[in-house]
Amino acid sequence: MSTPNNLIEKTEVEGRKLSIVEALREALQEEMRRDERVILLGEDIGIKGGFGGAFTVTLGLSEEFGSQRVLDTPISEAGFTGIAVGAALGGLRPVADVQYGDFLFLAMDQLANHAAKLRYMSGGKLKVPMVMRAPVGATTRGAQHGQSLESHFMHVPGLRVACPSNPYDAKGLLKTAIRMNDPVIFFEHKLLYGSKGSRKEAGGLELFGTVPREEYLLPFGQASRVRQGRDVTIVANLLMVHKSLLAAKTLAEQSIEAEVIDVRTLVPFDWETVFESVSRTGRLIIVHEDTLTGGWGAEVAARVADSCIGYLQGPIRRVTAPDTPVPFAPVMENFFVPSVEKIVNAVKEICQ
Amino acid sequence: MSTPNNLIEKTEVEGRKLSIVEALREALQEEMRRDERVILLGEDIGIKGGFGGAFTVTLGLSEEFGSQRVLDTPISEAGFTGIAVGAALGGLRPVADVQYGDFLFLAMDQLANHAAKLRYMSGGKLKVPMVMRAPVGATTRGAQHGQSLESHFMHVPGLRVACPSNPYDAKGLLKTAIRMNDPVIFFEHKLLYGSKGSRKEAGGLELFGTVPREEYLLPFGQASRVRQGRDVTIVANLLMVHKSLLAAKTLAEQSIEAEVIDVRTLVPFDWETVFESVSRTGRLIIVHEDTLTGGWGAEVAARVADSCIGYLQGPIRRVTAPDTPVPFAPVMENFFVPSVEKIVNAVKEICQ
Amino acid sequence: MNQSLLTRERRLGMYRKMLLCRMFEDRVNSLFLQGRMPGTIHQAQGQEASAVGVCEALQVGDMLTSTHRPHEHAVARGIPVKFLMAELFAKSTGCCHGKGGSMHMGDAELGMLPAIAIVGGGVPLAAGYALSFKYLKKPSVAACFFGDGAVNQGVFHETINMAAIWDLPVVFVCENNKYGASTVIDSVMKVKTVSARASAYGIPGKTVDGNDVFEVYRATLEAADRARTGQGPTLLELETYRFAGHSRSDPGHYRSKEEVAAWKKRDPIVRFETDAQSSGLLTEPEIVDYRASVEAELNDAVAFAESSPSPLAEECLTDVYAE
Amino acid sequence: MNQSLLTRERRLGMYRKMLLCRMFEDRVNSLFLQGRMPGTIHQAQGQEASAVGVCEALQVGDMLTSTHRPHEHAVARGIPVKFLMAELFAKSTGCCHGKGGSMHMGDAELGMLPAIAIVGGGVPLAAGYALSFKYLKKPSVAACFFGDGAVNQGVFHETINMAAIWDLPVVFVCENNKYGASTVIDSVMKVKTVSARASAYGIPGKTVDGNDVFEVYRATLEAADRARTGQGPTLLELETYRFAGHSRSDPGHYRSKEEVAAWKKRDPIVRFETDAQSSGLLTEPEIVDYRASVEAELNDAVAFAESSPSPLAEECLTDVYAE
Ligand SMILES: Cc1ncc(C[n+]2csc(CCOP(=O)(O)OP(=O)(O)O)c2C)c(N)n1
Ligand SMILES: Cc1ncc(C[n+]2csc(CCOP(=O)(O)OP(=O)(O)O)c2C)c(N)n1
Ligand SMILES: [Mg+2]
Ligand SMILES: [Mg+2]
Repeated sequence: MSTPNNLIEKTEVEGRKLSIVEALREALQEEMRRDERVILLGEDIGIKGGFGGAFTVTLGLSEEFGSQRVLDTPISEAGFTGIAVGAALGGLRPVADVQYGDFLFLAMDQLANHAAKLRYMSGGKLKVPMVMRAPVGATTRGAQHGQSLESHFMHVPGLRVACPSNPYDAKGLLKTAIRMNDPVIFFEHKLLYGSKGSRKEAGGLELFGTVPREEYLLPFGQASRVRQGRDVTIVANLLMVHKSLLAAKTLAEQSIEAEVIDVRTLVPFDWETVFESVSRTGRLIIVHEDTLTGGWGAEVAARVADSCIGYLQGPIRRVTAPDTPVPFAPVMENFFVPSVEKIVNAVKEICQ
Repeated sequence: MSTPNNLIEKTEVEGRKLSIVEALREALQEEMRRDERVILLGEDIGIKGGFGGAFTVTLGLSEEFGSQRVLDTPISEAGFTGIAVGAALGGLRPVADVQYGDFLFLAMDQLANHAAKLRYMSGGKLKVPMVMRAPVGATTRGAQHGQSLESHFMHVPGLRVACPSNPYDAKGLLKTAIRMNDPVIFFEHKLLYGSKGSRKEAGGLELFGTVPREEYLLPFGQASRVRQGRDVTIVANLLMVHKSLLAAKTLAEQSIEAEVIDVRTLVPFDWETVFESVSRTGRLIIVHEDTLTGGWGAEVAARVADSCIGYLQGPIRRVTAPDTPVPFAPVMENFFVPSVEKIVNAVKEICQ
Repeated sequence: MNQSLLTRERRLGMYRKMLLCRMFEDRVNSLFLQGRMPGTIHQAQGQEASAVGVCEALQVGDMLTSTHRPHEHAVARGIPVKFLMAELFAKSTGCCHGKGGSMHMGDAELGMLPAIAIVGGGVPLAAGYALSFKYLKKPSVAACFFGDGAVNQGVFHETINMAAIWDLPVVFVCENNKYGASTVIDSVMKVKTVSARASAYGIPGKTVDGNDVFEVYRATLEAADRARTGQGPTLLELETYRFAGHSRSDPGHYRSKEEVAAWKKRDPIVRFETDAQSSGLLTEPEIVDYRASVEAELNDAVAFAESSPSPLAEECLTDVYAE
Repeated sequence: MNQSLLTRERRLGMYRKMLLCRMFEDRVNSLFLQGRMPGTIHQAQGQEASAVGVCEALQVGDMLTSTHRPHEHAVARGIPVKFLMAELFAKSTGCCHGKGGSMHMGDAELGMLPAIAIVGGGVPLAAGYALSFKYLKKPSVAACFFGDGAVNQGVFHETINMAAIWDLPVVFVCENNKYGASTVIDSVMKVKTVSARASAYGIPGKTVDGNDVFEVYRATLEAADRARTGQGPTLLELETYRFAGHSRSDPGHYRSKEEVAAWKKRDPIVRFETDAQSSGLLTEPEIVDYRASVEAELNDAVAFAESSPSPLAEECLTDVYAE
């Protein structure tokens, strides 16, 4: 990926090439070394001879931190999520994970009715400093292992939501998430992991990014303009940031200069960056792999249609998965996941 | 309420004044008489000397249909929802209910990962004809008993979503929902029930509406223009239809003629009616009690900003609950729930 | 249990707490009927021995979790009744600043998490606290109240299993009052006791007379001791009964008059008073004095609540995020 | 069990089905390694006696539900292997028209619901089918496969409880292969057997040698009979082992070589062949013939799948709603 980070930061970034998996693992490791209260909970995350979670993120951590801090749970998503909430209330900083984001629905009551609301219900006396990590994205595993669920959690007041697209952001945001005093749902895209070995996923794009050796944190609520352009604004997250950049390249060959904004976090959302960009370009495309109706792109469109209506020179269009479950057959899945071509076409349509 | 139904139908409506509770009960009763496969599942719905569900909708039905058809369940929302899904696959037409919509989060996996996807996963071989009823709305019961959750379900492909605002629609839509071969989430607003006796809720608006004696069905996907106007389009659902009508009355005194559209069903959504209206009025306000960010109003704004951008004469504004949990204290809850005044002000702002 | 193991003061303290629970509920009921309180209420008259017996076995630093029926738990845990009353009046001096209400009563700083009104939803929170205690090597336990209705919730099952495999310092306390709303327990469970389910998780389970405050105390103390000494969780079942309906609007027609009458005969407060009088712990005039003192405390609480300011409407917007 | 109660044909039929299961999995494995199949696979080599023993006890009209590891269940239930193979090849002739894939194999018209890949998620669906059978007075039962990992899911608990109180005609079949992914069962459950949990619901529970196809058949038949005659559900635990890793990418380093070797000695197919040869049911040349015939069936299935058309990309948009 050419410009993984906020333009301003980018020039400063020097370091090693890491995958997102490695970046996340480093974030966990650093925070666990720094703060004893950080513990991990999840299925198959710390087992000897095991996987390090479904996508190897926690590999090796139980060796360093022991099984009291890397807690292998039964397959009990609602229960261990609730236990994470209680442990956070009790002063720990749990980082839990589900093996596939689709399983968040099992823990929805604990996340939406408890984690998100306890601070409020208590009149501000409590805090719930926990992170729930969740891999999303379609990878030919069918309807129950491929959803992108971030929009649901953007719609639950009390939760924060992150969705990094590259190793630099992933590390910086996860470290911030762990130190936050609010519950964070942290989405990771399977095709961006860059997992190695037997857990490797095919089909990813540029999987390695530069991550500084020095410690750093990234704030929530700061989008990243990963490409500058004057003709159209493309807002995207996760894998779609990369597809949008590829689309922008193609468009540039046709003399359309697209600005690409990686939202990085959905809650809080960096509205200013989007508004500023749209007020310059006058045109907006939103791209996400989550399904169309009620997806987070609708919120972006709605905010722009409220705050920037006077600047708009064309319709706001969304390029997203259609309103269907995730199909298994690759030929259908490729149709389901927004393609570079679809992004290019959408831009060309609204630029006419 | 002055104009509860689609204008065309309205003139034809003759019948009795019923509350929504009575209308829903009639719908259940008629469908259960008509079709042996219709059964009910829920907590406290059929117990002798009991409540008839949390809001009396099923009162008396177990006497007529027996405990094999009105199944009182344990407090096991995920389990009985899944059993309803299985029973629907097995040829029955279950109507399940949760006592408060907030508890849908407990059954989210069964609804979103199973009910919504089984037809698709099977390549179209299966159907899941079930209804899940869910009361929504804030009624001074605090954060875990007052949410409006319809937007979450609008975002799950495979589900249908209804949200009637009056007895006529409630009955007609519930009968249609029961006969549908897709899973339907059926939202009812507590303050519109018009329950009598000890289960009465304070604070409702006009609670009775005319319901024909003759059988009728209402199709999904057909919004209702409950007030005609040339200056601005207000799109609302459930309780907010009534508040929007009151706002329209006030606005009319100030020479602003608002058109009010009751969406009736969110999936499928009657986009044409909204687009046609906005193309005439040039201005759009969306009103819902569900919270702002990621609420269904965002989808309406997004679709209009895509399809009707050329007609818009002002920003699209949403009047919704803020992004907070539901507070307990009435003074805060009144602030949380969109008021007539806030609707009036929003309209006036965008009409300037 | 052998009451003489407890000091006279301790026993009288338990008595006064039971009285405070009962009279708090009765006062709330009449305030509610007068329309002076918003929302709904779930009252616990009849369950005082359970609330007080459990809380008496807890220490400072322990954490209690509760349900939609939390008033007596909060009183028994020692949260000053004025803060509870103010919460019911939706005032900003309430224990949750008016944001919680009846179903979310509690104050974690005073040892009780704001109650959880999703049936079963508080169970994993208690286990999570217990995990934090164990991890931080605190000598504390979490005690988790829930009703007979909650034991058919999935998260109950998941949590007890995890508490068992991790030997968490938590006491699971089922207040079996025979009904979940209008649903009698026999119709939703085939086994005869809730405690029988403990064996599915390899932990001890015990059924206790929940209307005998000393029995409840003893059983809880034993379970809390097990927990504190690293021996893991216990499932306690306290057999009790609520005298009132399920919530303010419920006349309770699904229960027979005979059944209610039989349980009224086992009223934990009357029982205490009778026993205490015959054993010489209390005299009739002392009982009158106790009632007067509780009455006065409740008068103060109501006065405090009524004279407290309401929150501002805009406070709806605060306390969503910590930062 | 007394095998002589079964006809020779029946016993040989069970043998051939086990062979078909095993060789189907082996073939899929090699196709997968050749990169000819998309997605992931969870294979069940070693669990043939469980799949076949259970399905043999089912009748036309009964419904089977399955898990993320459904291949052998589908083969054993009698869904023609060509439709299964085509589904794995993502072809429109697949049992789910290419929309399901490995983890959602099945065909309700042929008695097996598309498999459910959310661990535990299929359990209430089976009970729901059972409810429909009971309600419609059909003489059918639902049989529900799930793994040892699923018994710590909340919905397992909720469903068994409801099936128990309503006497639903369902057989809950836990294939206890000792591991849920890399997690050994002893680390996530304190009780020694899964069947011990049945007592928490007041239903019978039974642990059976899951690698003995006749034992499995007998136990399932008994449970199915109970269900069919209105006596309610049973929890069966079949002790077995998967020879392969959890999924295609798992080398299984969390299991000792000794453990794997010990279980390989209990290979249900080798065991059947050995017994059958000593009892005179089968001869060595017959075994060779059986294998050849299964091989041919699989060749046909692969040919069918490979020559079948792919779905169109736009078919992504169909089958979301029934109307
Ligand atoms: C998950 C959930 N389902 C349903 C309800 C509605 N409800 C509130 S209390 C109650 C009965 C609870 O019974 P039990 O657990 O025995 O407690 P009790 O009321 O007897 O104290 C029900 C069904 C709820 N609050 N949460
Ligand atoms: C709810 C849920 N959590 C986690 C997973 C990921 N996962 C798939 S299979 C599996 C292990 C299942 O073990 P078990 O139930 O014993 O079945 P087995 O694989 O042994 O056949 C896990 C954790 C899942 N599919 N669903
Ligand atoms: Mg109860
Ligand atoms: Mg297993």
